[in-house]
Amino acid sequence: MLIRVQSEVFDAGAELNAFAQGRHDVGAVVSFTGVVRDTQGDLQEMQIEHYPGMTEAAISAITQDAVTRWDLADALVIHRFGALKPGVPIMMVATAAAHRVAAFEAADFLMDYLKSRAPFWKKEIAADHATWVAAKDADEDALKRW
Amino acid sequence: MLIRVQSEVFDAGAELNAFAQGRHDVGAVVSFTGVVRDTQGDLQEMQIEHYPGMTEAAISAITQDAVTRWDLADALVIHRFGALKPGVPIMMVATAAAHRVAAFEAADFLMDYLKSRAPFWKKEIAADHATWVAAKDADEDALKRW
Amino acid sequence: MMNVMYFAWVRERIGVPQEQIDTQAATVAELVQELTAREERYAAAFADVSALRVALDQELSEFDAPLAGVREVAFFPPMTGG
Amino acid sequence: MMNVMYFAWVRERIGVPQEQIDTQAATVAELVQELTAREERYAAAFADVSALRVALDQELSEFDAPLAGVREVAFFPPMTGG
Repeated sequence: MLIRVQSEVFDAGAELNAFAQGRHDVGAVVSFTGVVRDTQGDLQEMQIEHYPGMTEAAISAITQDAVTRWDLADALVIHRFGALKPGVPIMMVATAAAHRVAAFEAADFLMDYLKSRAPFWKKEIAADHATWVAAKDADEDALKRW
Repeated sequence: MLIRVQSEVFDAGAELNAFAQGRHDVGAVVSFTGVVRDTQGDLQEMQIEHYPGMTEAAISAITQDAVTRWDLADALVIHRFGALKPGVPIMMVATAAAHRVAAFEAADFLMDYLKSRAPFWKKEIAADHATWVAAKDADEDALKRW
Repeated sequence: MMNVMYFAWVRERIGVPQEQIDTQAATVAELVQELTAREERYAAAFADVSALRVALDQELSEFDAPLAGVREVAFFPPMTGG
Repeated sequence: MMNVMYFAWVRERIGVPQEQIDTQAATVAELVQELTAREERYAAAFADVSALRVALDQELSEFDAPLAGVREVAFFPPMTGG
């Protein structure tokens, strides 16, 4: 289980390879990469605030839960904070399991929980406005699936 | 949409990065990597047979279906054939979409369909036996989800 | 003349990956009957067609499908890709 | 003395990321009332507590939770990570 909360850029492909390599007991690796999306074409940057200490504790608890529930061989979570440019990765999750159903479900679960239970807040900075991203009811509802 | 059927090794991380880079309209990238798993600890290699021509046509049809149905920005499928050693990637799928639900569902759908509708057959070669991998009822049942 | 292909254990039982077959069979099922009657290795491969799949000109099809106009028939077990 | 932290727009409205507060409040709700009565910027931040979340010693909690033994309280809007 590897959890990193950092301001530095990360290389999703290199992280995926390091995570997946040398495992003979694993048949399925799923990754999710969240990318800064420029919906309106005017985004200058995305500022990500977090709650140091609580962030790591919350991510660890959620990830440990996923590993136990889906009997994962391993799980990875990387989440950035600070000012991010459009098109760069915000965060990634990876899961490794014997079979594909467990790897998919666990990654999906991790994303749902990280989205609404890990203490991060996003603010979009454009030329003429700065807006805190609002949580969606759909994101809270998604937790009821699990 | 990128589809490759090949005997050569591929680098899942490099493929993921090439697939994800430079997209400002995409917020979510999901990847699945299928790895040769050595369940009993005696696997020498996995031989993958395929039906040239039909393979590419079937994968293209399934992928096009996923792109349309989930309004994907892009999709990637790479599948190897030939003799593969334990621990190496057999195939990968990647999906890029505005939001995570579409990216996850489309990747999950692609895997279910590729597993049961793309003409590949796996044979496990161990020291004392060579066994064609049998299709599972669960894999056929999984198609009913979509 | 029709190109008939075999994959995986069907190929191993019949002993060749493909062959040209001169047939008047109207359906896949008739072609299977014809081959089964021919030699033991075909009978062994086609003993349980419920365990087999068939593709006509590279599209998955059914055993009661007509063969008129078809150039390539392929027999194989359920796929196990991914 | 209690360490009280604010994040995202709660932080912006109150104007500081954290502060030490000397309080006898028995619950989170009482602390919110106390702060709201203090100054307009707190009243603005806590106008609608249904739009807020609270963590006690870095664990998500509820507004009716007791503050006995708690060293750190954090107020923030619903999280938007991922």
